[in-house]
Amino acid sequence: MTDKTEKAPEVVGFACSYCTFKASEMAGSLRMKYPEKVRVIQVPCSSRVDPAFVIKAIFEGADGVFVSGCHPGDCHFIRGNYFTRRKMAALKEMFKAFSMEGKVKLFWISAAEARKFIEKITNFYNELREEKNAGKKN
Amino acid sequence: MQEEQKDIEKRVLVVGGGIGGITAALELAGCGVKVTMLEETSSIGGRMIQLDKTFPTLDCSTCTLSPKMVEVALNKNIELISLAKPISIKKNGRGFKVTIFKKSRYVDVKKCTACGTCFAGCPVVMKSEFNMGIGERKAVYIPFPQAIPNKATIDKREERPCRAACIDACPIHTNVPGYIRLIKDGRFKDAYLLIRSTNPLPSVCGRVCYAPCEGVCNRGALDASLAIRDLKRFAVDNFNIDELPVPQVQKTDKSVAIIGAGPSGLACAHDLALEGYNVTIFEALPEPGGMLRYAIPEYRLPKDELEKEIGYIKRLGVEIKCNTEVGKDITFEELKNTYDAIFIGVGAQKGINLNVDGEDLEGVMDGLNFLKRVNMGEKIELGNTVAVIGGGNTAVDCARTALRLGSKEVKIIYRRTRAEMPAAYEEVEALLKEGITIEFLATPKRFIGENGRLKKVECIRMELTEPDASGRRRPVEIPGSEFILHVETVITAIGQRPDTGFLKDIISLSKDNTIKIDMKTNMTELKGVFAGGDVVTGPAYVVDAIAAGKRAAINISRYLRGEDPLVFETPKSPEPLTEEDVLRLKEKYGTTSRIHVKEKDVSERINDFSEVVLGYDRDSACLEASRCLASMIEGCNECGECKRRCEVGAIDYEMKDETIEMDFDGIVIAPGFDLYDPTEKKEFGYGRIKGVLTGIEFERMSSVTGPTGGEILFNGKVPKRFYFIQCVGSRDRQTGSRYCSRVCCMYTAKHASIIKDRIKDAVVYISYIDVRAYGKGYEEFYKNTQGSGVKYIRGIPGEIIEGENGLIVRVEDMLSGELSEIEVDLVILATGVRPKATIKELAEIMSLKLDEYGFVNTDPVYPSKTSMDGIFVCGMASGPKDIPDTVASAGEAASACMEYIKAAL
Amino acid sequence: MRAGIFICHCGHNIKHTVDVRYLSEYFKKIPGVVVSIDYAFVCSEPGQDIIKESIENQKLDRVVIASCTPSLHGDLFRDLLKKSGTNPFYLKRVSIREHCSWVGDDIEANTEKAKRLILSGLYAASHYIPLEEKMVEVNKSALVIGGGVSGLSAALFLARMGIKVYLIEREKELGGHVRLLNKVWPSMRNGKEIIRELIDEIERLDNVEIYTDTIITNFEGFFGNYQVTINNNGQERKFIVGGVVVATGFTPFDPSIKPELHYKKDKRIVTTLDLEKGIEYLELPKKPRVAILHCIGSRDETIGRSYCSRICCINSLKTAEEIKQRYPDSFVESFYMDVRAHPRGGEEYFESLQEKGVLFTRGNVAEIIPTDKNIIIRGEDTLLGEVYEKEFDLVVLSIGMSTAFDSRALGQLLKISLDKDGFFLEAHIKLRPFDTAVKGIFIAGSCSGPKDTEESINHGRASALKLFGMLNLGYAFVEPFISYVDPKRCSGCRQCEEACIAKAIKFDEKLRVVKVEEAACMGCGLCNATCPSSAISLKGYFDSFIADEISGLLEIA
Amino acid sequence: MQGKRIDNEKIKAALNRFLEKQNHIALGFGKNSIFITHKIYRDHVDDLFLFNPYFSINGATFFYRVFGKDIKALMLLRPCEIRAMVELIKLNQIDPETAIMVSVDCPGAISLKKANADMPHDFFEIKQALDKNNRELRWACRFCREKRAVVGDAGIRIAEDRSMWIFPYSDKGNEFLGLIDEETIEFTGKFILSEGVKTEPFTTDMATFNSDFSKCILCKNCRDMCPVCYCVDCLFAGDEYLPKGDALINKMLRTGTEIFPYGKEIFHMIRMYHVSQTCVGCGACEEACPQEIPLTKYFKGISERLQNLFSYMSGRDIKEVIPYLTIKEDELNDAED
Repeated sequence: MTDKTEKAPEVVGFACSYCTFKASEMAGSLRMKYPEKVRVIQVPCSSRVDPAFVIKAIFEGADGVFVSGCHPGDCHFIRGNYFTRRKMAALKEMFKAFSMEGKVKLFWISAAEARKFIEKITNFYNELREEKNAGKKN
Repeated sequence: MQEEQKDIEKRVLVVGGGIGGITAALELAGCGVKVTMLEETSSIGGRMIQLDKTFPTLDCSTCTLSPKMVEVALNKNIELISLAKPISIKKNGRGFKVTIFKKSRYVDVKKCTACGTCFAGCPVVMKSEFNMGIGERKAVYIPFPQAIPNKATIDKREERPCRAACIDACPIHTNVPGYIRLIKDGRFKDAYLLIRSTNPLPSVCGRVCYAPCEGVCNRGALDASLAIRDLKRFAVDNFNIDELPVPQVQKTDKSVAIIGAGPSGLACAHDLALEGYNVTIFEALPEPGGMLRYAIPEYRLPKDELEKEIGYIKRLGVEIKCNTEVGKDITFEELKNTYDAIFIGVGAQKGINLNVDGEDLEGVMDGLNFLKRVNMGEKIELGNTVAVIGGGNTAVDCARTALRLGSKEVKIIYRRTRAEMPAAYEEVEALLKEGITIEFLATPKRFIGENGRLKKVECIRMELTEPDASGRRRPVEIPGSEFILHVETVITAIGQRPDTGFLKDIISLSKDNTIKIDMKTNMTELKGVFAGGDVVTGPAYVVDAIAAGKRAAINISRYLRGEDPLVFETPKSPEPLTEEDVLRLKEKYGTTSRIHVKEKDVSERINDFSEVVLGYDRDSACLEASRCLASMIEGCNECGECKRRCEVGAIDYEMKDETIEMDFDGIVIAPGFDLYDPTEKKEFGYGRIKGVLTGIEFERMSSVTGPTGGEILFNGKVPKRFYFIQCVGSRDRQTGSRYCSRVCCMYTAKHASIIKDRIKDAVVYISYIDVRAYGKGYEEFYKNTQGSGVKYIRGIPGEIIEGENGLIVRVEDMLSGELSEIEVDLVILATGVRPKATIKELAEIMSLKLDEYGFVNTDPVYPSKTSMDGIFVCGMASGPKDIPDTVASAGEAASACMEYIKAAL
Repeated sequence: MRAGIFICHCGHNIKHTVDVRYLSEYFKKIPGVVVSIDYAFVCSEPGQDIIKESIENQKLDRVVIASCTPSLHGDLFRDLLKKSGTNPFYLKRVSIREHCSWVGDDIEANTEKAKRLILSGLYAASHYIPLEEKMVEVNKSALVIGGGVSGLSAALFLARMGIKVYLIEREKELGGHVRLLNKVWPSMRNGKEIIRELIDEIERLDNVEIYTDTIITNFEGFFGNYQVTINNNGQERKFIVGGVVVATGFTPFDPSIKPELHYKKDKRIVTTLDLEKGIEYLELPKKPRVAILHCIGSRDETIGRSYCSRICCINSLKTAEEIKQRYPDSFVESFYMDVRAHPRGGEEYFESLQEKGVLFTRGNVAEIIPTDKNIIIRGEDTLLGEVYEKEFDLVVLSIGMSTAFDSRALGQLLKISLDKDGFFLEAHIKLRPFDTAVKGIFIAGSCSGPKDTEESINHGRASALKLFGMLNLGYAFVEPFISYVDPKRCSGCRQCEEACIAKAIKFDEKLRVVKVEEAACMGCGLCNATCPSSAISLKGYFDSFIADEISGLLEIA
Repeated sequence: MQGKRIDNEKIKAALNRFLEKQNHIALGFGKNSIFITHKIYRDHVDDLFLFNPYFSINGATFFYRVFGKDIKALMLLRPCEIRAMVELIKLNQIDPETAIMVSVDCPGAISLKKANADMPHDFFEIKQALDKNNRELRWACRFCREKRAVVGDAGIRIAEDRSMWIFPYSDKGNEFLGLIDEETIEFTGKFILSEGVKTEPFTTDMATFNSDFSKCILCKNCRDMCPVCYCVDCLFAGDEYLPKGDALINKMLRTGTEIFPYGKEIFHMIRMYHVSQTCVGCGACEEACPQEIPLTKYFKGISERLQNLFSYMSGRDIKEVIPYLTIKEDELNDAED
């Protein structure tokens, strides 16, 4: 938006209420910065994320989608994130087949890991930005 | 149903907000009991929230505990009282009457939004308890982002010794105690930013302010007032203004014209620009700065300094149009049509005539005009003898300037005495040092010239009358006391007044040419036209002009937003200390003398216009700052910064500690534990040798919520070699604690595995007696840790000494029998558990029996039963426990309490 | 839809980097938005009044509050909606402080982000349906499985609190292993006595039915309404309970698994449990030499038991003390890896035995050789680094705990999981040690891992309290955010049932659709994401909400 | 391996014996006026074809959601059809007691779309015809993962010596074998069909996808003819992914999109994910597509890739749990990015 020479990627994230969304809140209260184009949708558990959401987001214009939950073993719903892991691994494999690997990411970010949250999403954003602008130049 | 209703009305007191207390409270609340939870600190969470990860699953402590904490906050059956503890308990039938002491938070929790603005501004930096002193926090703080209640707390421990009269005396209410505290702590940049937050021209004020603060400084009553202005200058000099970022602000489409680029105009422009308005300053003279540039001589305020300040205001987006005189180059009407608001800050720049004969002679000149010409770089020949008429700062400036221009004999003629001189005390001192004399109690009668050029001044002696009704002693001539002075130049500096000719017929002016404004709104009779500074008040000081500009900016902004004007309250007048105060404080703090700022040598300085005052060096600045009475105390000193910044008005210094009485049917205590302080174990050198830490300190060091964000750093480097020592203060007769602390083996293994995970090439040793990995999954965790390459050594080191490249641990491996010296970077002591200090207090008021170590006595078959019927204990208070055991014991205590109150039916 | 949008400045916190005025103007133009206001502090009392008035005067049916993160202010706004006469679940809170104004510097980009966030909030809210906090009836009765010290404590507590309790025990007698103990450390009271006290107390209460020699044959239903079928000594009985406490305890490790220990082959080799019957029957010489071997069946990966049994070190110490008491001139040597005398008073006990002359030798025994005369023990002292060969008259094996022999079967019946060692798996090892994934079923005592008597009592009572809290009122509040099945859309494929962690989904054989047992649902939404046609969906997080939320974030608005 | 040596007649006889019972039916291949096609036998089998050279629909497509009629159905179908049925049993769409599934070694088939009624119906003849003229072999058959009759309750296999055998794989299979008038003997020979073709993991890119699917008209025939797309009410019936009516107009206005039909990428991608673990790669979708979109390439390719991730194969074993419904704690440890 602000930089006219560069196309900024749109990133949508799904964050579980108990860990990653808490981490994002903490990142906010610590005034850490991350790209404005990264926006987070809160879900009760990462296992609520239907891969269809990810597909919808990608085909409605998101350049990247991340799903983030509690570390394996830490799920508030005991095992929810293990299911997320299976589903997202499969979805990533599917995107890989379409040569779109890198558009979907799975993170484990605990409530205390505000820094990890920032690092992960900023790196993701930067990767997407490079890709998006490299594509434009060619 | 009837019975259940009764159940619901039951009340239980839970003392302690750690994991034990939280579990017990939630369990009880879940059974419909009304729970009151007391927590001594400002947030619940206890020790567990300080942990980075918990063994054996290495899951994040915050993740698992914070939902429980939130549950406590949301549960309608739980009333959480933080900063509170019971101070007396009386048995009342089967129930209890409890008196609770509630320490005040000084923050209205209903209003606080946890935005953190207050602690960003707070100048008092303290060690963070949450981070075990490894990190810092402010005196107003939220201990950690997940705190419950998530509200700020002011850590106020004692009353401020002084009245902070400085703040009240300052027209812009600079947070003097705040920045002095920061200078004292060596945080010079923060000090600058704090000054900057209210003062747009700190460099100017740090040099030429008349410092009303110093006049009222309460320290003055003990010995000598603080060198507040010089300290300000020190902070300014230590900061490169080029590094000051231009904050991003939301631009508005409204524009403001400011007439006059003097201090009031600049201040007004600065504040308005920060609000997002488009500001243009119109200045008649070739350069901005007004009196600051054209009246104050270079040796007091170097032009470079002024340039820097104006440069920043320009960086904020303010446009300054010089050589543009309103009324000549552009009409006032034009401005009014183009801009949404106007501020007039043209100052008072017309000298007042003496009205004596010969004033038109060559060699008689107006002081302001003289200074202006000098400041514009004009070379003026004054001759060897110069007389300056007047006793104000302008007169002093003229005299000292004359001296620097090469005049040999400079004399000031003043009609009153030294005591009445309005010029700054130290300016007069400096002047006298430089060899300028003052003719007191004299006034010129006429100037005598030859060929139109001044030759002599005829003066007359004066005397002061008895004080009149207003207390002023008027000077009156002594008839016949005329005398003659031979001078080549006379400079008159007896006062000045505004030059507001361009406003004639536009705004009605008063007799002395000043503009009348509504003092409440700063607006003139014309809508949208504001004024401030000397043009309103008549000649005054720089800081008054700045204050006027700032006040006008606030109301201009409100006017443009269509809001009601802010009515400025009459500021509190500076309060002096009472005599008793002075005596008490003298005794407490002793007396010191002011550390004077360095000045340039007289012989050197009178030859040119280089700056006279040289400023403090770091050490003397810190030393001088440490004299401030408000900085003597720990914790909040009520500097008012948070109050000023808080937009919801949540800060309330007047809040008082409370005691409340409540009735309960049962009590569960979960006060938790303290950790052993290993200082007394001299052989490990804790507190003496850098690099010897306790386990919990390491926990904070390695925690992602800690000060380093999870990076393990020591002296700024990543340490590679670690030595853990278990059973420090446990299983140890010497320290009087024969018991096993139950958690240290595992938390050490956890630390070791965290290190192995984060620092791949780390070498980790663990000294142990027995590895007590007894819990579910613990043994496996221990084995994994061992498997990851951590070296377990059976035997506790005898000594730790400082070596060249680190710490040397002397240990005998009891398995191999070898005595070895191991060099490491960090030694971490797995300190054991001690009964919480408050258990003793609780035991006293609750008549509980304690065991030989100070843990609460219980019965193994009724693990939460204390010696007092109806009071139940859980967690570490009844002996060391790990988290699952604490949770289990809390559940048991809650169940016992339920049984107790059920039986009461 | 009549939506109201309330944008908070949070003083400078939001306003500073988000153009709130622009946003409130922008949303006025969005169809369906009736009110769009920006205000300094929406959470303040005047701010709340504005919302309340707007709801009342403008008949708002959706309220979007763009302010701080939803977790702040708890239920404040939801209660406000309720007070204003709207369903509180018509509220959508959008975080434009923690997730926007505080994390970005660029005003333009932040404003754009806030716009998208609010827009997606509005889109999501447009699909909202009113929800209610429902209550379901629960049976005020409980099943306690296992009559050991943990189960007895649980049963006694529940009964005292007025809950009807069915206590079942697979053995003929109540009391579990504590009943077998001569002295229970640290009180040193007789185990039978402790158990007797508990049983007496229970028998005094008229709301406990005790079934010994009983197993569960069938178990169905959900929290609040479990149908249990038991087989009591051949007779079948059925009853309904609200919840269950599982306290099936453990089975002592059988050392005959390791033939090298010669257990049961040689009378002079006994276990600590055997010794609880007394020492006399062993006919020892006057000055017996006794070896106590720690960690038998614990910390032993060769037999797949890597865990520590937690109690055996203290048991060894107790045994040593008993021998020393009976035979003051005996020679007692304890062979150990680590002495885990961690319980309160344990360390002191350990020290006192050292003082009494019990020898502690670090190092596992390599070989036990029974001879006619005595038993030879060979091993290496890891502290001294010496190989030893010593002769003893008696070898005591300090055995650990194995999982109860019927854990696996019971787990399958109750649909609760086991951990890798075969103990029951808790919901969270630290903070929810009694909970299972299934609502209303709790685990207590050694069935979830080795525990001593005190810890088992703690567990039993604590889990009973948890259950009591759930059963106490006779009804339970159901979370509003739980799953819901549209029976017309359900294909009955039972994928959700298979995946459900809380086992809250049940298949209706007649209608061939699934049903959510509302009281049991945890509200994670896994079923929703698993169902290919989203016939089962999580209230508050319907597909339509999230799908439109995505659209709101990405559309060029 | 124990089995029975059989021929067409013996099977027919066994079937007839099976159909003697009330409520017993059989599903196999018979002949309509022109082509060999699926046929239901109610009480007597006359024209039974074990091998069908044409592929039109997957037999499982119409044989699910049969419950509670006490019907027992015997299926004599291709392995891909049986595999689909196995998946449907896992998905509780077929009562396992209802169906006795007998797979038959498959020589491959040609698309009914391109067929003249000139194909032979003997295993070897079909195989020969297809081997000779590779053009006509369907894409799905060419890359078939499992042509062998090793799935279901029993399988009819062809040996290298051209003899025909039946092997039981379950109790139900044994039950059916009981109806065959033949001794169970040990089979020692070799089968003519060997393991399926191992293909490289499917890879494509969005440009190819877009050009391949550009012709899609969103008729959703592919979904309707998919044997494992069993939902009674499809996700795409709602407005969340494929908006219709007001929702569609809203969407168009909001996004400014003018492309019509809207959302076909989303439709195919989500469907691809939905069937990823259950797709048997039969290619029925492609047969149903009026626009000749190479659907099999995508659906089969993606599903095989995703099944490999969990070492799963759809329809292989009734006891295997569909991967999305179960987890292991220690797996996919590199899934986090």
